[in-house]
Order: sequence, then structure tokens, then C-alpha cells
Amino acid sequence: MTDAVGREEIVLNMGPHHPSTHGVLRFVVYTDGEIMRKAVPEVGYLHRGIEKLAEQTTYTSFIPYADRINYLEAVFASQAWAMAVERLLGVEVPKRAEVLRVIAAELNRIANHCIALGCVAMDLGAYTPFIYLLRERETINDLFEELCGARLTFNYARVGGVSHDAPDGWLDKVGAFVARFDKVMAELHALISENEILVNRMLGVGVTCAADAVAYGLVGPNLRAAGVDWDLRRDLPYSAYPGLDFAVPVGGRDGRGVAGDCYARWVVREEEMRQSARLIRQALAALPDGPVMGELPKKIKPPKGEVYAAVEGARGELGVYLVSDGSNTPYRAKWRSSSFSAMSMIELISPGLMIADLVAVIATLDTIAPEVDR
Amino acid sequence: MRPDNDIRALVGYIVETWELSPFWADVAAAVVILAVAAVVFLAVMTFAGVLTWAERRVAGRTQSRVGPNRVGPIGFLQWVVDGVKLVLKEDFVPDAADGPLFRLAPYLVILGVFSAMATVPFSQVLIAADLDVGALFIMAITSLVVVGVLMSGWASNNKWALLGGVRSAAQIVSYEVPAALSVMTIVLLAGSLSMQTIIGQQGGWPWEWYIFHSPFTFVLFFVFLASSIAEGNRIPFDLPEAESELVAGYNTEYSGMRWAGFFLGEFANVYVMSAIATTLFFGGWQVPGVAAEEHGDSLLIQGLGLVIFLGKAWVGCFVVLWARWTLPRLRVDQLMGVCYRYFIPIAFACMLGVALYALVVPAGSLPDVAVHLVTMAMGAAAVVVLFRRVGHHARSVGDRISLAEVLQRGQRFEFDPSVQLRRYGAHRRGGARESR
Amino acid sequence: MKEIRDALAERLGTEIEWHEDLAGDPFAVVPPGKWLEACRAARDDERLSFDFLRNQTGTDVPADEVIEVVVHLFSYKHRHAFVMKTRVSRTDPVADSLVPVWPAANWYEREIYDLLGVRFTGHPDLRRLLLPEDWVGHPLRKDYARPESYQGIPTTRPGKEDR
Amino acid sequence: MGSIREYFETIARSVVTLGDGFAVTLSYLFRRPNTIQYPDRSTRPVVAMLPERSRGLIEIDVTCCTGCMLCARACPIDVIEVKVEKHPDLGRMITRSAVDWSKCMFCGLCTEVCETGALRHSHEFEAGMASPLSLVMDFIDEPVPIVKVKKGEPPPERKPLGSIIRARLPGPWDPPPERREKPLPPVAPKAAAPATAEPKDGGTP
Repeated sequence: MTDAVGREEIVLNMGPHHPSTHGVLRFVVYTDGEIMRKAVPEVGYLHRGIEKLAEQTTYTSFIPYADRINYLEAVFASQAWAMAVERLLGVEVPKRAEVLRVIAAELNRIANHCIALGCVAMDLGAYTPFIYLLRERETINDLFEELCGARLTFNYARVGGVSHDAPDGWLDKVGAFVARFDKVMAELHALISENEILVNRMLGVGVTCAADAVAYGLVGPNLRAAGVDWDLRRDLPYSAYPGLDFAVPVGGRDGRGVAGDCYARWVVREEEMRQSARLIRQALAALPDGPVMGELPKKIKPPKGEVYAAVEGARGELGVYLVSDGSNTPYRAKWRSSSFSAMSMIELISPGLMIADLVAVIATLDTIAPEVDR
Repeated sequence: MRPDNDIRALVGYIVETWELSPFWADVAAAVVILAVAAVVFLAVMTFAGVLTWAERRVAGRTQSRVGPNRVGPIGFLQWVVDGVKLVLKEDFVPDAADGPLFRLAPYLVILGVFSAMATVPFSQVLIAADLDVGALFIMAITSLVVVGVLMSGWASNNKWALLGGVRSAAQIVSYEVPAALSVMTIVLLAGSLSMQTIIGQQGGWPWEWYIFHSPFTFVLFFVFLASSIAEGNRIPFDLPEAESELVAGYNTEYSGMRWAGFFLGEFANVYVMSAIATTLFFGGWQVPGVAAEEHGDSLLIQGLGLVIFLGKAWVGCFVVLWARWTLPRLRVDQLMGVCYRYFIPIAFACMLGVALYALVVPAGSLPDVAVHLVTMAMGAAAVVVLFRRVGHHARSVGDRISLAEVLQRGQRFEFDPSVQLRRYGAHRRGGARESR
Repeated sequence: MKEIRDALAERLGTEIEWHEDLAGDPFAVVPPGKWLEACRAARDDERLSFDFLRNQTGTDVPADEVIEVVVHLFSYKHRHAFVMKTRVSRTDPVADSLVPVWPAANWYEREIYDLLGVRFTGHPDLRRLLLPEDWVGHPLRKDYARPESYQGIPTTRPGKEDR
Repeated sequence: MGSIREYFETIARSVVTLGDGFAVTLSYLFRRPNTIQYPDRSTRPVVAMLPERSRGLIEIDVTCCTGCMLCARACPIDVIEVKVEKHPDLGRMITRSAVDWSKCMFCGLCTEVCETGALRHSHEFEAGMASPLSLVMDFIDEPVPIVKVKKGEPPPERKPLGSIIRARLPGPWDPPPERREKPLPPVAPKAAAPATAEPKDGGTP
């Protein structure tokens, strides 16, 4: 649209093939020069129809698909699916399997936050932190490869337990990794977290107040950064979390800036990585002996009914609404993902931002395309 | 009149020995100028090429990876191979682009950067043109780069390129001011614009360099370094070609040899920048212990001067590369804000400081030398703190993380409270800033 | 769960169908006419205060010729959850939009419209979210036949027979 | 006055935080890089470095496959194809045992179902091919009789992991082989079996 003086508004197509849209997403950005009037996200490029596929596979053979809903949080997705089916079947999961799931989940959370923080730093111009965090992530991938054989989509949780027990020597390696982890976080913190340029790029940018966050359904680190003290692992405890204690970082409390801005999201994620390392230490100490798989009926045919099972994923609540009609294939499976609601908020946050800020907001909200489109 | 010891001396010598008629003297002058221009152009092209290899090595090593090490002894010929690849690549012109402008832009950038080498003194004799207004010439000619970048941004008819071009125009022009101020302060100290005289005024030993002349020039060096990094469009000021925001900024539509023009222009700019910094602040080709005058006769001292100059220039380049792989990128409004709120006031204050200092303290007296030594001690202290911190980081995480090694050392996995995150800005930042 | 249902029923004045005989979570069924009113009550009522729309789903049930719109609510204040459903006819599915109550419903409803074809009255900008604008049909319906090709691109993958 | 103090405080904070960042990157110059320079300069072949459970390309050891086709059913995307046909004399024979590596997602569900362990994940991963069709790996050249495993008896000895794949892997630029179902061997003529041959197998074709 042109205004009185005849100046035209630039309509920029940021994506679907753009260096800083994580995955295949497109933003139609209406700007005049740098300041943005509005950014409208266009999604659907990565829609694989996983929910339709769920209606054609059996309950166990859907787990590889669950991993691919969000390949950075594979353990959480398969854990949520397994919990849903277990609640329908009424199967009791042995304690050792629960603790192994917690260890795998927290390792996966650290790996995911490595990518999240690394991408934020890289999108704001600093390439080196991304490489250091990738080095840590490689170690975690090696640990997972020893545990279950895969490096990204693990297919580790099963209905009723986990697929493999920890190989011998693996638990010590996890302990060694976690022992070193605080020093690595201290080094990352020294390199970039308090870097004046990075902090100023994120202070007061893309602020989501607590009321907006709840109204738009933000979850996980984005919600905690907005000031709402809510974490499924502590407030609706599931799996082996009741026995473990850890602190839940909330935005705007320490450090600089306002609750809900990009820097609060960075500080919350960084602190969460350290807390995950603490959780793994306690889980390693509390790992009981025993079987790794509960008793399961020969054929998994959950009774008719529906269940909503949610897990505190790395990006927040990752839940599955599973409807079963008694046959061995699910009747309907709807996945609730955090990037979906975070992406729907971009239109609210974006007016007034600059293009460089939009890049920072997308990176700190940690939205990822497969989870939005499923 | 200073003995002119650059091309004019060379041409004069040739005309004398061969007793050329005026016409042939002009031809000889033209040939000599072209030859010297070719030599300088090739020299700086090789420096820029080696700099691309050095950047990828420094990037590799700072990121705990290896960097190019396959082509040549330690990957040293990587840039030759890259050059061949770029020549072979197809450099098409988008049909909606503004053809002539699109083709002219890289040459303007290269012209702007390489012509600055005319007055860079490699050694007491080795200088293409020892102009009396050397420093002013460099400041003027390097702003040709703005025209080239803006032209490429506009001509490629691409929204990203346009944004990149406009950003670079604002950035380079506004960072000319602090750079010019710091150069002017050094000229004030040296008393002449000619680069050879500026070096001549400084001595060989570090405390005779202008950087340690007084705390003001010490701060001024960092202002000059930062603003010339900004002029070279390098991180943390690389807004015009911000990969993560503007796809590739002004050179989005370029490919092949034209893109190589911008690429070499950028790295040659880094080299020119550190060469000028060496001349102004680090005493150029001065050999410690040898006065500037005795350089003329012996070849050895000339060679030594050249080596010292190149060494200092390469250390300057390393600092620029090192900054690229450590710092994030500023936003456009912050970029302007930092320039107007921090760099220009500091540059003015340092200039006043230097002027007052020159007024109050007579040159060469005891307090003057004391101030030099104090500034040098300040610089040395900064370096010591840096390396102590480097040692701490190197030991804390260690290098190759093989978990087996960690296991053998029997490291238990309790929570290590000693590792605390150093929170600099723990205080709240004066209430909630207005949300953007 | 029961007291939530009773509070809601009392607030709405009509009886709410309640199912807890099936496996998994019990849920309440609200007639389509009362859908927006029930959701508004769920959010504003002091005893319920469901401020977090956890999930909104559409399920196609051809057996009873109906499409269910399911809402999972959660309250951060009272820390309790609740599941509510409404059934709209399958041939001409229309339901009230919940965007005035929870802005989060905006994209959920666009996705349900896109994949199941339920039109939501009062939705600010109801258009397809995931599939291309000119896609025909709603894939998540049980009787959905996959088109052979979309704008010339075949949608079948070389199967086993020619491997 | 507060803003003057904050002005210098910002400068001081910038110098300290940026300086710390510089120290970290400089410290990496004095450390050994982490890169394993695959493929030519790694200390030992990467395939040997992989842990024991690593899920690489699928490998079917036909000498101990019982033809139960549990794996084909367990695979979510129908990537494994096993076909067993009855041969009058030689009994049930496997005529088709193939895995389409180009579509396999290495999820490991098939290996968990296989009772005799004939189908396993090898640690091989270097199967770069010119055309995806040559990624359809056929594990038999001619029909092979299935193996009968009595209850409780250990399954037959399996070949070393990855050896089958390394033996059968075509070159990346070879044309994709023509893979069709292997026809059953012709039924051996009854060699004028004496009329008194056992009348009970009346069902000879």
C-alpha cells in the first residue's frame, strides 16, 4: 500500500528457504525499511500428516513416527506416546525403566538446548558458541548411540518400558559427561551469555507478558521466561520425577531485562541445562536394578476410550490426545506441540520489531517447523 | 625539501643513467608506475588470498576444529584453489538487474581498497607514492567502497541486497568520523600527514610507539581499530552482509568472479586497515635500536624493517579475524548509537587529551618518558590478565573430550559448587524498559 | 472432576452429558448451541478459572455421523484439568469459534477447519493453515480418498511392485 | 549524574565481557581440535569406532532365516520383502529376501522381532549409490531353503557382522541390478521313479 507521499511498503518473503527460519517456514514481513509493521507466518511446508499415519499403524510401530514429530525431542515424544498407551492399558512400568527414561529425557533436553542456544547465538552473528555446543551435543549423541543405537531419532521408549537396558560402563560415561558439564556451561557463559552486544540485542525485544503467554498457550521455557512459574515435572509429577529435586528458573528474576523478553528466554534455557545436569546426577544415583520392560499382553489392544498424556518436553508441554476404539490401530492421535502456539504468537509480537529483532524472536522462541506442521 | 625516496627517485635514476629525452622520460615514468602498481596489486592480492586461508584456519582453531589443511603444506594454497573455483563459476547477471551498475560495483570496491596501498610504507624505501598528504589520501580513497557497496545493493534489484546496501552506506559513512578523528590526532602528534614522517617520528622501541605515547592514544587505538573494522564490514559490525538476516546482504545476487571481487575487496580492506594501524600506532618499519635516518644505506636493515612491518600488520589482521569468531552482530540502530554515543565523544576527548598533553608536558622530558612507560605497563597488564584468563579456560574444560580419559582420571560426578556463573549485570536495569 | 462438571452445569442451567465409563479420561459433552457459553463460563467462573486452553482437537466419527470438537482445559490457579466435547453434524459441520475466549484457539480452529472441514462462526480469519489454499478435501476424515496428483505432481510413491 | 555513571559502567562491562569472550576463543588456539578427519586421516576406520548397538544398514543372514516374515510385518513402512514358496522336493524355499535401504529409517523394530537374529543392524553406513534403485539390497541370488529351528535349540551360527553387506554391496556407479523374484528351481524329473515309489506323496505336480 502506498501512503500519501507515494512511499511503498516493502513486502519481504522471509523463507521458506532462509538461513534463520528454523526449518521450512515462511514469514511475510510488511516493513518500511527496517521497522516492521507486521510479520505473518505461513506454515504447512513440512506437513507430513503424521496424525493420519497414526490411524494406519499399530501402537508400537508408531513410535518411530512419534520421534519424527520433533526430531530434537525424540525421547519426549515417544515417552508421551508410551505413557498414553500405558494409561489406557493400565500397564505398570518398572522403576528402572522410569529412571532410564528420565536420564534419556534430560540428556535429550540438554542436547536440544544446545541447538536452541547455539542457534540464537548464530542468528545474532556469533558462530563460535554454536560449535562448542555442537561438540557437547556430539558427546550426547555418542552416549545415545551406545544406549539405543541411533543419534537423533532414538526410538528408545516402548509401551511398558524402554527398548534397551544401559550397556555396562555407560552410566559412568554419563556421569563423566555431567561432571564436566558445569565447566562447559561456565565457559559458554563467559564467552557469550553476558556478552554486552548479545545482551543488548535481546534486552526488551519481543516481550510476551504473562497474560498473553497463557492466553496464547505458550509453554515451557517461553512460559517460564514470561514469569509464570510452571513446570510439569514439578507441578504435575510423572514418571520418576517425584523423587528428584531441581530448581525451576523463571524469567525476569535475576539477570537484566524484563520478564518475557528474549534475554529472559536465553537465561531460562541456560539455567535449565544446568538443572538437567543436576537431575541426571540424582537419577544416576537413584537408579534401581530390575527389569526394563513391564508385563505386556501379547497383542497391544487398548480398550475403547481416550486419554491425554503430556510430558515436559525441552520446548514445553508435549502432549498426545489418543483415542482408541479397541482395535490394534489408534482411532485418532492429536499431538499438542509448543512451537505451534509459539508460532501463532509471532503476529502479536512482531509489530514494531526490526528485521534483526524478528530473527532474534524466532530463535529465542525456539520454534521448529516439524512440530508446527506435524 | 625531504629527499623523495619513492617512485620519483627511481624514475630520476633511470632517466639519468640512460640520458632519456623528455618524451622517453615520460614513457619510462609511465612504465615504472605501471610496474610498481602491478607489483603492489599482486602483493596485496596474495596477502588478501592468504588472509582468506588464515581466516578459515583461525576460525577452525578457535572452534576446536581443523580448518583447511588438504591443499598445499598446511592448506596454505587453499586460496589459490578457491580463486580458480571462483573464476570457473558462472557469474550471471539477473535480468531485472541494472546491468552496467551491477557490473561496475565490484571494481569500485577493489579500486577503493587497493589504491589505499599506494601510500602504505612497507619499508623506508619501499613505498609507492610518499605523498605529503598520505593519511588524508587514505581516508578519502577508502570511502569509494561505500559507492561500490551501495551501487551493488541497488543494482541487483533484490530486496535483501537493497537493505544491505542502504545499511552499509549509513554504517561506513558514520564510522568515517571516529576513524578520521583518531588519524587526525596522530597527525597532530607527528606534525605531518606523510606516512613516512609519521613513522619517522616514532622510535623502534615499544615505548616510543604512538600507542603508548599516552593513555589517550592507547584508548584511541581501540577506537581506530573498531571503526576501521566497521568500515570493513566485519563482525561485530557486519550488518550489510548479515547472513542470518539479509541472506547475504549486498552481494546476494553476485556469484563467480564478481563475488570474488567483493570477497577479495573485503579481505584486502582488512589488510589495509591493519597496515594503516601499524603505521599510525605501532611504529611501522622502525627497527628497534636503529635511528630512522640510517635506514637508507644498508639493504639488511631495509629488509628487517619490511619484515617487522609485515609482522605487525599480520598481528593486526589476526586480531580482526579473532574478533570475527568471538563477537555477535550489532543491530542497525545500536550500530549508529554506539558510533554517536560512544566512539565520537571518546575520540574527541582523546584528541583534546593529546593536545593538552603535548601543551603541558615538553617532549622528551622525564615525565613524558614516565607517561610512556606507565601506558606501556597498562597495556602489558591488560595482556597479562587476558592470558591468565586464557590459561584458566584452557585448563577448565581441557581439549579433546574423550569420556574414557575423564573416566580414567576417576572424576566423580557430584555437583561442583565452585563453578559459579559470573553474573556481571545482576542488578535490575533501572525498571522495565518500554517493550518494543 | 465431578465438582467441575456440577459447577459448570449449574452455571449453564442445563444438564451436561458426562462419560466416565470408558478407559482413560472422563469427559463432558455439551450441545453445540451452548458451546461458546460453556467455554466462557469455564474461563470466567471463579471456581473453575480455566485460563489455559491446553489442546483443541477435531475427531471424525462416521459411525454416529458426527464430528467431535474436543477441548482440553487447564487452570494454573486451581491446578485442575477438564475435557469438554461438542458434537456437530458431519454433513454440514459448523461450531462456535472459541477465539473470543482463548486467543490460542485461533490456529487450532484453522487447523481443524483445514483437516476436517468444521467451519467456525466468529473466527477472525478462517482459512487453511497447513495445506495449500487450493487443496480439495479434508484429509483427516475417515472416508478421505487421496487425490491422484496435485497440480501435476503425482502423490503416489513407487510401491513394492516395481522394486 | 546517574546516566554518566551508567555510561562508564556500560563501557567497563563491555570491555570485561568482550574481553572474557576473547579469552575463551584464544584459549582454544592452544588446544587440540576435536575433529576426527574421516575418511582418510582418522586413526582407525570409523566403522570400527561405532558402539555395539549402533543401528547401521540392515543385513539378512539367509543361512539362518526361518522365513517367518515377522520382520516384514513389523516394519512400519514395508521396507523388508521376504517371499517363501513351497517346492515339492526341497520344501519351502525363500525366493525373495530384499531390503530397500533407500526408504529404511533404521528404527530397529524389525531386529527386535526376529527370533533367530538372522536380520541385524550392521555398523556399515557407507552405501552411497548413484541411483536409489541400486539401494534395494537383495540378499539371495537363487532360492535358498529355509532353516528349521527346533524349540529351545540355539539358532545356527551367524556370519560376522557387516561381512554380508561388504560382500554384496555394488559399486556406487554400477547400473542398478535387475532385481526380480528368483524363479523356483525346475522340479527334478521323477527319473522314472519306480512305480512303487511311496504312493503317499500323491500330490506331486
